[in-house]
Amino acid sequence: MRHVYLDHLSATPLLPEAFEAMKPYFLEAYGNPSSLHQHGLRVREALTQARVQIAELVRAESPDEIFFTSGGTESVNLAVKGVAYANKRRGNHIVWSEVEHPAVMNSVEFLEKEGFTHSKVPVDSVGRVQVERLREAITDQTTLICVQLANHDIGTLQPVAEVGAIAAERGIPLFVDANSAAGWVPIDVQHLGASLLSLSPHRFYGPKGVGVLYRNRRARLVSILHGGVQEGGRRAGTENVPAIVGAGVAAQAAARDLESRVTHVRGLQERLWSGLKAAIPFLKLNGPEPGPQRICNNLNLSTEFIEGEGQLLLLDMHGIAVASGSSCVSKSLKISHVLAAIGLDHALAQGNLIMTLGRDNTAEEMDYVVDEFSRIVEKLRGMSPMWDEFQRGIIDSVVAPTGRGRSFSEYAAEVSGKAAH
Amino acid sequence: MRHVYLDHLSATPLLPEAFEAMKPYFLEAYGNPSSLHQHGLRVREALTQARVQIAELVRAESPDEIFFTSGGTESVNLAVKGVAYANKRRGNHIVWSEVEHPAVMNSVEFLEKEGFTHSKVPVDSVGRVQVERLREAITDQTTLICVQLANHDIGTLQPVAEVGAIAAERGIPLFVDANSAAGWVPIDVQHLGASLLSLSPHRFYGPKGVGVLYRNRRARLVSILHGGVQEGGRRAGTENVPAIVGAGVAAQAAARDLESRVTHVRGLQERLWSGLKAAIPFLKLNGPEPGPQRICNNLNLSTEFIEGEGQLLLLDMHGIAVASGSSCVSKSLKISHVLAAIGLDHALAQGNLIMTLGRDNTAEEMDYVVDEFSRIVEKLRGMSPMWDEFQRGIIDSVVAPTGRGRSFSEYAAEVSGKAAH
Amino acid sequence: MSDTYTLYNKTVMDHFMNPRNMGDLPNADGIGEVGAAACGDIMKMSLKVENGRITDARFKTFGCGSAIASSSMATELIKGRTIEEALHFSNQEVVDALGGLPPVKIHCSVLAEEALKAALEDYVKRNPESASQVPPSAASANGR
Amino acid sequence: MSDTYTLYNKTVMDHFMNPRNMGDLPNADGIGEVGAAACGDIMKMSLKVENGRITDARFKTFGCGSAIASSSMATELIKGRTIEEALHFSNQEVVDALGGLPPVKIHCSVLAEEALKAALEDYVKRNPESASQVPPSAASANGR
Ligand SMILES: Cc1ncc(COP(=O)(O)O)c(C=O)c1O
Ligand SMILES: Cc1ncc(COP(=O)(O)O)c(C=O)c1O
Repeated sequence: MRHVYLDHLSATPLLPEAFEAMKPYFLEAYGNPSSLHQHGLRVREALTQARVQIAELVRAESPDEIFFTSGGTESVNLAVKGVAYANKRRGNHIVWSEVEHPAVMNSVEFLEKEGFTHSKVPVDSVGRVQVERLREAITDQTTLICVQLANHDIGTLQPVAEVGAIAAERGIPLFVDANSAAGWVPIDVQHLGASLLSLSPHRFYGPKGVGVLYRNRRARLVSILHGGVQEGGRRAGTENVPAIVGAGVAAQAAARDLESRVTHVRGLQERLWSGLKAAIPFLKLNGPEPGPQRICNNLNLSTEFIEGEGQLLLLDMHGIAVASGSSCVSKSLKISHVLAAIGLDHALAQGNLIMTLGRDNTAEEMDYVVDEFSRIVEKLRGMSPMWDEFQRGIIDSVVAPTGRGRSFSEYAAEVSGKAAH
Repeated sequence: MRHVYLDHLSATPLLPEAFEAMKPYFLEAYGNPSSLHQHGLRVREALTQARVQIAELVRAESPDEIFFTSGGTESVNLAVKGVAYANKRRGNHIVWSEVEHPAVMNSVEFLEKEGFTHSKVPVDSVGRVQVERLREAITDQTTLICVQLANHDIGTLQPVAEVGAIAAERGIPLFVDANSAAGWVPIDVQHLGASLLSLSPHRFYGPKGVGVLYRNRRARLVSILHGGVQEGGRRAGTENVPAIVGAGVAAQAAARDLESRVTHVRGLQERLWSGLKAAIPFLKLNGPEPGPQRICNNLNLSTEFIEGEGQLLLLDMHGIAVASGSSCVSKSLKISHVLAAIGLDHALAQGNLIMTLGRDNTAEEMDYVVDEFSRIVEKLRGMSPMWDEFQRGIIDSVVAPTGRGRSFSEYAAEVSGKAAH
Repeated sequence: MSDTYTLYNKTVMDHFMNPRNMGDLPNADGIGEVGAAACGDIMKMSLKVENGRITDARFKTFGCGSAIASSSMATELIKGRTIEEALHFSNQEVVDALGGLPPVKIHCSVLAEEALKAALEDYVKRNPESASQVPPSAASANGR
Repeated sequence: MSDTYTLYNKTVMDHFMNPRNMGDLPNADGIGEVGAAACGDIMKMSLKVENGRITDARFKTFGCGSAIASSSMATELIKGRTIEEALHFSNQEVVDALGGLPPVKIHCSVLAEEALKAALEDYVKRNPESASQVPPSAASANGR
């Protein structure tokens, strides 16, 4: 059986050259960078180098603007809470978009309990932040604006530079969550107008266990993990040296190979989407069409009349690894809030599937996926009472409505006696 | 030149068997445990196994009581803040000892700014928490008691089980910071009466980038890093899979080898201390004498009349890696608050040196250290105006007072025109 | 990777991959359809009843792997039972026969129970004479 | 590990490991002792002065590596200077001659400057006739 990994947003394999660079820091150069002896000083140099490598990837002015954390989530928490707490005396209002990752969303909701206020900016039907609405949401209490670079679910590239210009005009720090974008989109913090920007190295062939926060020197930031004075006093705790070294190497490779990776992956994205579209009726692409508004490595699909987990499991049994934003797949038993934010019909949200591509995928793999997935959809539709009702004209398609009957969502609400969302 | 690593509290080399176990999780089994396909499910099993291995090391009732974080500091922050926030409606008072690690201290101080209150319990001259004072500090608003298992600086073993009994009696959760103890002291969370207990695998030959928090099911705990629902919703963020796997293996080895490691290291501790004591006059051991009140792998020394950084650097130039709690060594330019808490004379705090032993140290190494260190002390004393003044009877020794003159601290205060502490 | 890792145990995976009794029964004697809007599962069950005994059962399911497996297993278990026995059918039987389900997926087995009971109710409605066999509480408790 | 990693640069390490002019001067013409209680450094400097020119200098230091290196370097730099030149001595000379110090260690060089000036002050006190050479502001600014 072929193995096709299409879940690069969840995890990427570590780059062999990154692993090679990490190896000595496990058994041999095991020192703590806070130590003043050989063992400590040696690994300090390694951290310095990694900081330079990361700074180059995002075009930071200085490596001192790079902070290492334990991962994308911690970087987001540090940015959101660290800026909010640091500016508590100036104001208590946060502006953020409704498609932000749960790391942002739940950090903001935590702060709300602590007395902060916030405004959630809506997105359009492809998930793009409505910039004018964002501008209107800013108050004189606003101390932070949060907009992601690319959406983690539907791949929408956000108009961050536009937001950055507004932020600069109002003198408010802008935090850009680039956890799902870095490595796949060229990043220039200056150009974006980002005061803070988070990266997740394990999304671009770096190791797990390390995250990055870029912070412009002018942006005030307090620490959220308290303890020692590592990372310039902004992140306590013994540094995860091997992972930081790996992150640096992965960043260097990402900067070097960005163009070729993007070109390759964008080609696959187009091939896969046009293949699927042709082979499978009643399939919807969520988010923008492949092109300048969409990240190069993501396809977010909704297969009508069938549910996402079944599709995912059968694909897995055929060697194809994907993700899904359906409620059955999520631990919270709710559909992805991003799908809700773009107003996706419940039926389509339940049939959700996320395919994220990487540098090792091939054109043949895309064709294989189209083939296998067509068969799987057919099989699951054969089991679906909805498909049957659709064939018999009782319910109607949402993707390509015929006007013959109720939508699945209406139908489901009737069956269960509860509204579908 | 010989290399003698005596800084095991700062970092330990990774156990080769732990590294072997980790390896596949970098390049091959790189999946995200949240993923529902092969790549995700495979690593889920690895996490489950690691949880069992850790649970066994601390005798947790169930692996579900084990949470993985990014390190000792995060575990401490999660315990302190996570319990404080979770019980906000019941009370807002925290009881902690004045020798807790900065991770506890600074977490408590952060909470103070957020409206919590706290009582700092004093220690005796060897750093032992005064249990009666702790009992008195508890109020009906107290929702958390924090006491470490072993002190990170001076190796004092705390009367945790006694505190645990008080906590149980009052129905207050006890958090035990075992970051510097785990792997070197047998731990039984039941026996200690710990509701929460933090571990730092890289202190017992596990990898960096992973920490552990044990939490008894009955203790309420909310998350402090917000985002996804990893770790039962108590710690958001993609899991650091390889490090967690390594932590599990290291825990298993620690449980298996605990007795032999302790026996070996305790022997070295005694040999080293008696060697140093015999060879070097005016040398003070801080904390309890080696024995049941002191952790087996720590010697905390104060060399009178000379400063700590110089000792550390010269030892390093002779291949011997140690730490120091002197102010010149700390990034904050303050002496360790633990040394201040035990009322150590300023002169002795400045001459501080911390030697922490590990399983690979040998008796010959101890003898080498005694030799080299004696020469280094002699060299530095030769440069010290204090030593000269002492020889001439102008100032007096604190370690072995002769009653001939003022102490160095008085003298230093006079020279600088400022109080020494 | 040499082994195959699965989200569900072997039995569940087998019933998901190779569902038993999938489809509709032509001329069914009772049809029930239920759903849980929150998780987006819909299950439809059709029964054939002869002499007060379920002789055949079919399902169609829109839902996750464990929903499909639960319906498959429920139809297997129910065949051959009397109406009264069937009215005492509990989701736990499905869970046990499947060798367990993850905690968040137990509701799938509940849905299978509900679909079966809705189909039985439909049967009773169509065959009022059979109602005498049915304790009144059982029939109404599961009606919707 | 093949290379040697050092906290300070080569020059600083050299002056720390092999300090120049360490010791006391018998019959010193000026002795100064200063300290920074916060960091626990104490520096003592002894000077030999002939015809208004520093002909020899010695130090003793209780302090960290950079404090020792700073005093060693300061004594090297000061030898041969006139009293007036010496009174214009600044810690930056020590920092530069050492090829730089970490930011948190700059105070060590300041201490070296202060020790020197305290020794000069002592010399001036002992030799009031030399005071004419000394601009009054310079002497008092550094006195304690
Ligand atoms: C946009 C975005 N933010 C934050 C995160 C959280 O990252 P992690 O799980 O690596 O901590 C993710 C992960 O998918 C993401 O895509
Ligand atoms: C008692 C104690 N608590 C907390 C910590 C913090 O651990 P880490 O630096 O691994 O995050 C340490 C580290 O030395 C410690 O000894």
